[in-house]
Amino acid sequence: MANQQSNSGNPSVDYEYRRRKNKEDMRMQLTAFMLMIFLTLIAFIAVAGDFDKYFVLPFILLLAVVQLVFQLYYFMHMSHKGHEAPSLFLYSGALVAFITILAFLTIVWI
Amino acid sequence: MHADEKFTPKTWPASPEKATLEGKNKFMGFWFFLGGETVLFGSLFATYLALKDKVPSDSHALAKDIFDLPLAFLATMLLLVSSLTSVYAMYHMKNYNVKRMQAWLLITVLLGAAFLALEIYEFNHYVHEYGHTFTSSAFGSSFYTLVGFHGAHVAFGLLWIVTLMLRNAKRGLNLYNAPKFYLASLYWHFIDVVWVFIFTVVYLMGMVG
Amino acid sequence: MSSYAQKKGFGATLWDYLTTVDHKKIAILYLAAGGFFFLVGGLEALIIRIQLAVPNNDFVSAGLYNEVLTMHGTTMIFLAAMPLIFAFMNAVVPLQIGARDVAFPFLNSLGFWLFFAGGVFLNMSWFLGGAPDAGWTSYASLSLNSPGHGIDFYVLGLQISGAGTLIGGINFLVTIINMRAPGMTYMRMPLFTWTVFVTSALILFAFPALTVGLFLMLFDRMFGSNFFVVANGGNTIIWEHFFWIFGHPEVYILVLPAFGIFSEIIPHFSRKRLFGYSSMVFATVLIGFLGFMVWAHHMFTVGLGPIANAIFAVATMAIAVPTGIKIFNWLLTMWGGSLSFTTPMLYAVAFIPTFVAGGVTGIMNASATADYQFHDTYFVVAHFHYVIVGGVVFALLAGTHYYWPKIFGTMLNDFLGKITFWLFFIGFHLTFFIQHFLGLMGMPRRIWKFLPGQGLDNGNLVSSIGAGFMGVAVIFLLINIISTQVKGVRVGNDPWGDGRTIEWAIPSPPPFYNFKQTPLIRGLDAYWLEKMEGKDGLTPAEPIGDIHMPNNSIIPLIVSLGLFIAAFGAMYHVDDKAWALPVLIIGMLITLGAMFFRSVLDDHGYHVHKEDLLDDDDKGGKA
Amino acid sequence: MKARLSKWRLFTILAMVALVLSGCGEPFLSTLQPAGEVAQDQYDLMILSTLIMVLVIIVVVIVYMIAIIRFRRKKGDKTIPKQVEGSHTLEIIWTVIPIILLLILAVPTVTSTFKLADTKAMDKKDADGNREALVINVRANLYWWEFEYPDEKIITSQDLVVPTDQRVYFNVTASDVKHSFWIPAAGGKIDTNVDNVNKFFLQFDGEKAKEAEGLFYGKCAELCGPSHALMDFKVKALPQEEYTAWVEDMKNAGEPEPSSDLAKEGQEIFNNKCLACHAVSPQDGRPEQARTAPNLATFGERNRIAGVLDHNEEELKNWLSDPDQYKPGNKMTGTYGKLTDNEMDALAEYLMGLKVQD
Ligand code: HEA
Ligand code: HEA
Ligand code: HEC
Ligand code: CUA
Ligand SMILES: [Cu+2]
Repeated sequence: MANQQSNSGNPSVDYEYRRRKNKEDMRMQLTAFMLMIFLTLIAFIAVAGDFDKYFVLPFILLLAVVQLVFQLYYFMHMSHKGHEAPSLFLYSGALVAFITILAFLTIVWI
Repeated sequence: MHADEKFTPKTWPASPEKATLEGKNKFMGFWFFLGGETVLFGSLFATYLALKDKVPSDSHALAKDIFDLPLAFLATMLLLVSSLTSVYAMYHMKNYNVKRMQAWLLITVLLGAAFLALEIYEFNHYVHEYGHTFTSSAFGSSFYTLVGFHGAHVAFGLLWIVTLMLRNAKRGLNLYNAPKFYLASLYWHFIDVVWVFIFTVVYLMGMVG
Repeated sequence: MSSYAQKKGFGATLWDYLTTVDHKKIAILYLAAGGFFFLVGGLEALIIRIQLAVPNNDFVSAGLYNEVLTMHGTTMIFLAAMPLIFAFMNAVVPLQIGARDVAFPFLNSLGFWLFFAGGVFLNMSWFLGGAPDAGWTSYASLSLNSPGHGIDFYVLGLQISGAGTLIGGINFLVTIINMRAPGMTYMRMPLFTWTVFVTSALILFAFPALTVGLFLMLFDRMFGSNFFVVANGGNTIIWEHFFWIFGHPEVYILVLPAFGIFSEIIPHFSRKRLFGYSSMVFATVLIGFLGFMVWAHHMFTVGLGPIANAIFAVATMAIAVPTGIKIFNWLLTMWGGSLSFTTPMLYAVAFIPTFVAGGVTGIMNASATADYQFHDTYFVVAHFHYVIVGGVVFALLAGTHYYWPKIFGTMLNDFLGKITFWLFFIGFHLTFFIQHFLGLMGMPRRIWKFLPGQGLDNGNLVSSIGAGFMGVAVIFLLINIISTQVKGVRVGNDPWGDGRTIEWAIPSPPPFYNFKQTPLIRGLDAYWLEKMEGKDGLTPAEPIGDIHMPNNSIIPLIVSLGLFIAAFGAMYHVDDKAWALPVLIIGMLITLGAMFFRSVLDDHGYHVHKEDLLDDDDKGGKA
Repeated sequence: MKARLSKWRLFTILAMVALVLSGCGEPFLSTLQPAGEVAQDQYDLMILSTLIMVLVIIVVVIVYMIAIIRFRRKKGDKTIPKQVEGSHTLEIIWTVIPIILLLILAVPTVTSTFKLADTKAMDKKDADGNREALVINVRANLYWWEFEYPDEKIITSQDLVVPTDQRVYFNVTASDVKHSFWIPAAGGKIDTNVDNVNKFFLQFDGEKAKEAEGLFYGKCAELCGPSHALMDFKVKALPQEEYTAWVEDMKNAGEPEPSSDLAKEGQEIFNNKCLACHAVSPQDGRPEQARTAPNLATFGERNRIAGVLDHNEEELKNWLSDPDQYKPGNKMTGTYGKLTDNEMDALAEYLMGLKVQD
C-alpha cells in the first residue's frame, strides 16, 4: 500500500473527459445551491408568515435536514466513491448527537 | 513520487486531494474529525434546547423577544453564498487553475468576515438592547456558547484559509498542499451545515416560540 | 537524517525521545508515563485503604480524603489506564497490520505530549493549594461549590489531555482503515486491531461530550456563566448527562482493547485459532454501539422517571449478550487447545471468571429498582473494580509481559512474573470481593470514615489487607522490570513461540521502519499460516525499495507546553492576579506560534534508501 | 490425612456460616434485612438477580475448569491442536440462553420500576379535602437533614419519625448541593437535587422495626463535601398510636420552658447567639431559606448529636466548643463566637432539656 497515483493511462483523453466532468459537477453544484437558497427562503417565509406553530416547527426542521443532505452530498461530495467510511462516521456522530438532543429534550427537567 | 513535484493541468490527477497516501490519510482523518464535531455541536444544541428561555424570575429577555428575522436572513445568505464560492475554488483547484482558485477563496474569506462582523454587531445589540448577556441567565450562557462556538469555528476557518492562501501564494498547487485546500473547504461547508441548524433551531424556532 | 542504531549519549537519547514520531518509541513514552501515573494512582488507593482499615480512623483528614479519592479515580482512568492502552495500541497495531507507522506520526507525538501535559497539570494541584475534591464524576452542584482551584485543575487538565486522546483516536481510525498491508481485509485483522478500531471510534464520539461538559463547567467557574446555577435558570443534571454520555462509553474504551489483548494471548498460548472470530468482531462492534445507549444507568436515582429508568435498564442488560458471546468464545478457544501457563496466560485465565463476576454485578446494577439500593455504595465500587482491575488492569499487566519482548527486545522473568500475578490476584479478590457485602450492609461509597458498631469493621480490614498484597505485587513487578533491563538478554522474533500475528515475524524490537518489505497477508493469523507451510517469514508484497519516513520534531512538545503554561494563566486570571493574563497570552502564543511554524515549514520527511536496507540485513535487521 | 480433611471441612463450614451471618449486617442498617415493602421488593429483585448471576457463574466456571484442567500442555508437547473456526450451534445457544435469562430479570425490573415510582396517592384527597396519605418534605443541607410534615405543620431535624405499616410519601430536595436520601433497611435511595423535588415512598414494617428496636439508620449517599461520611440521620418507626401521640405532642409543643435556673440562663444565651439559625419549636413559621440550621425542638430526645456524636452533655460541649473537629466543613463553625465554660454548661443544660414528649 505504498503511495499510488490515481492518474490513468492516457493523460490527454483523460484530461478532456475530466474537464467535462468537472464542469458538469459544477453545474450540479449551482443547481443545488439555488435549491438551498430557495429552501432557506421558504423557511424564513414560513416563520414570517405567522402560520400555526405545530406546522411550522416540523416543517422548518425538515427543510434544514434537506439542506443538510444537499451540503453533504453536493458541496461535500459525499455521494462520490471513497466516502464510505466518512459517511459511516458522520452518520454515527449524527446519531449520537441526536440521542443526546433527544435526552436533553425529554429527561432534563426543571 | 515526491510531494512537491510540479504539475500541468494535464498531469494533475483527478482527485488531487487523495492522490498521495498522506492526502488520503488527511482526507479520512478530517472527515472523522467532522464526525466528532457533529457530536460536539449536537451537545451544544442539546444544552441550548434544555436551557432555552430559562432565565431568573426577574429577567424578561426570551428568545421570541430578542431575535430578528432580517438579521438572521442576511447572515444566512452570507454564509450560504460563501459555501458556494468555496465550491468554485475547489472546482478550479481540480482544474489546476491556481489564480482562479485563489480569487474564489478570497471572496469566500470576505463573505466569512462579513458574517463575523454581523455576528459581532448582533451580540452587541442583544447586550445593549435587552441586557441579554453571557452571564445574565442560563439562556444567555447557552445561546452565546452555541452561537459563539460556531463563530469561533468561522474565525478559525478564515484564519486557516488565509494562511493557506498566503503560504502557497507563490508556489502554486502540488500534491502536498492540494489536500490542505480541500480540507479547508470541507471545513467551511461543515460550518455552513452547522449554521443551517443554528438559524433553524435557534432563530426561526426561537421566533416561533 | 538517518537514525540508525548507534550508541548514543544520554542527552541524545533524551532528545530522541522528546522529538520522536516513531510509534514504537511513543509507545514506550506512553508506557512510562502511564506506568508512573499508575503508581501514583495506586499510592492514592493505598491511602484510601489505610484510612478505611479501621473505623473512625484519622490517617488523613476529611478534605484530604476527598482529594485523594478524586485523584485516585481520575488518575487511574485518564492518566493510567487510557495511556497504558495507548501504549499497546502504538506498540502493536501498526505492526499487526503491516504498516510502517501510524497515519499521522506527528499528531501521534502531539497526542502523547498533550496527554502528558494535561496529566502533569492535573497533578500540580497537589502542590498548588489542593487537588480536586468532588469525585472523578465532579457533579456540578458540588464542584461549583468547591473552593480553591482544585476543580479548575480538573477541568483544564482533562481538557488538555482529552484533546490528546481525541487526536490519538482519529489517528488510529485512519491508520487501521488506510494503512493495512495488501491482503489484510477487515475480516483478517487481528482481534486486538479490531478492538482498537472500535475503541477509537468510541473515543471519537464520546470525548466531544466530555469536552462540552468541561467547557460549561469552565465557563461557570471562571467566566460567570449560569449553566449549572439553578437560581439563574441553570440545571445541574446537564452535567450529569454529559459526564455519563462520555463516561459510560469510556469504560468500554478501556475494556475493549483489554478484550483485544486477551484475544491475542489466549489463542497464542492455546496454540489454537480464536474460536468464532467473526462473532467476536460482531460482538465488539455491538458492545461499542450499545455503549452509547445506556449512560443513564448511572443516574437511576436522579429521578428521571420510571419510563427512562425502565428503558435504560433494559438497554443496559442487553450488553450482557455480546459480552457473553466473547466469554464463551474464549472458553471454547481454550477447549481442545494445548494450554501453556506463562505469565500472560495466567492473567488471561484469571481474567475470565473475574470479569464474569464483575460483569454480572453490572447486570445486577442495571436492574433499576435494585440499583436504588446498590447505587453509591461499595457494591458499585466492587463492581467496577472487578471489571476495571479484573479486566483492564489484568490485561495491561498481561500485555506488559506479553509484548515486553516486542517493545524492548528482552524478556521479563517468568518466575517473578508469576509471583506478581499470584500476589496481585489474591490481593485483588481479598480487597474487592468483601466490598460487595459491605455495600449491601449499608456502606456508602466516598466516605472518609465509618463509625464503629455498624457491622462494617471486619470487612473493611480484610479489604485493606488485600490492597497491601497488591502493593507488594506491584513492587515485584518493578523489580522484575529493573532486573530484566539490567541483564538485557536479547531475544528473537517470536520469543514465546507459537506467534500467530505478523508482529512476531519481525525482529524484537523491530527496525524503525518495521517492515523492510510490506508483507502480503494471506489469511487470518498470517504468520501462523506461513509457519504451517514451513516458511519462517512473511511473503513480501513488494520488492525492496526506498522507504519514506517522517522527520522527528520537537513541535508537539512545544505546542503542549504552551497550553500547559496558558492553563495556569487562565486559572489564576480568575483571582485577578496581575501576571495571569500575560501568562495566558504567552502560553497561547507559544502554542499558536509552534503550530504556525509547523504549517509554514514544509516537512516532507526523508527516505531510507534501498542500499541501506540491504546493508541492514547483515546487521540482523536491528535498529 | 482424613483428620486433616475433616478439619478443613469444619473450617470451611464455619467460615461459610460466619460469612452468611456477617453478610446480613445490622438490622438497622443492612439492605439484606429488609424492613418494609419497598426494601422487600428490592431485596427480592436482588435475590432473583443474584440467583441468575450465580447460575451464569456456575456454568462459566464449569466449562472453564474443565478447559484449563483437561487441556494443559504436557511438558515438551509439540503437537498442534485442531484449528477450529467456530460453531454456529454453540453461538446460537449462548446468545439465546442469556437473552432468556435477561428477560426473566427485565420483566420484574420494569414492573417494580413503575410500581415504586407510583406516587399518585400523594395527591388523593378525602371528602374534606384533606390528604389521605402521610407526606413528609425532606430537605438535605450541608450535613444535616430537615423533615417537614406539611399537613401537620410541624418540623423536625435529624430524627425522622414515621408510623409503621403504612406507606409514607416523601418530597425530597436539597438546598445547597446535591445529596441523596437513603434508609438502607427501608428501601433504596433517591437523590435530593438542587433543581427539583423528587417524590417517592417507603414503608416501615412494624415487626422488623421492633427487631431493630424502633430505630433505623439513614445516610447521605451522594458525595457532598468533607463531612459527607458524617451526614447520618435516624429514623424512629413508631406504631400508629405512638406516632399519632408524637404528632399531637409536636403540635402542642410551643416554646420551650426551661425547668432549672441554669437552663434558663442557657435559654438566654441561646436566644442571643443561636436562635438566628436554630429554631426550638416544631412550628417554625420561617420560610425554607431562613431555616439554616437543624430544628432543636426535640434535641433532648435524640440519640445522636449532629447525627454522629454520642448523645450526652460531654459530647454536646465538645460539639459546641469546636464543631469543625467533629464535622469538617459544617456551616455552624465560627458563627457564634467563643463560648465560656459557664455558657457551655448552661447551653448544655438547656439543650438537653428540649423535649416535646415526657
Ligand atoms: C471497564 C469498565 C467497566 C465495564 C466493562 C463495565 C461493565 C458493565 N457495567 Fe459498569 N461501571 C464501571 C465500569 C465498567 N462497567 C464504573 C467505573 C462504574 C462506576 C462509575 C462511578 O459511579 O464512579 C460502573 C457503574 C455501573 C453502573 C451504575 C451503578 C451505580 O452507580 O448505581 C451500572 C448500572 O447499570 C453498570 C452496569 C454495567 C453493565 C451491565 C456492564 C456490562 O458491560 C457487563 C457485561 C458482562 C457480563 C454480564 C459478564 C459476561 C456475560 C455472560 C457470561 C453471559 C451471560 C450473562 C447473563 C445472562 C447476565 N456499571
Ligand atoms: C483504572 C481504574 C482503577 C484502578 C486500577 C483502581 C485500583 C484500585 N482502587 Fe480504585 N477507583 C477507581 C478506579 C480505579 N481503581 C475509580 C474511578 C474510583 C471512583 C472514584 C470516585 O468515587 O470518584 C475508585 C475508587 C476506589 C475506592 C472507593 C473510595 C471511596 O468511595 O471512598 C477504593 C476503596 O477501596 C479503591 C481502591 C482501589 C485499590 C485498592 C486499587 C488497587 O488495585 C491499586 C493497585 C495498585 C497499587 C497498590 C500500586 C502500588 C504502588 C506502589 C507500591 C507504589 C510504589 C511507588 C513508587 C515506587 C514511587 N478505589
Ligand atoms: C450559622 C448558623 C448557626 C448558628 C449561629 C448556630 N448553629 Fe448550631 N448548627 C448549625 C448547623 C448548620 C448545624 C448542623 C451541623 C451539621 O450537622 O453539619 C448545627 C448543629 C447544631 C447542633 C446539633 C444539632 C443536632 O440536631 O444534633 C447543636 C446542638 C447546635 N447546633 C447548637 C448550637 C448552639 C448552642 C448555638 C449557639 C451557641 C448554635 N448552634 C449556633 C448552624 C448554626
Ligand atoms: Cu450529603 Cu453526602
Ligand atoms: Cu456505565
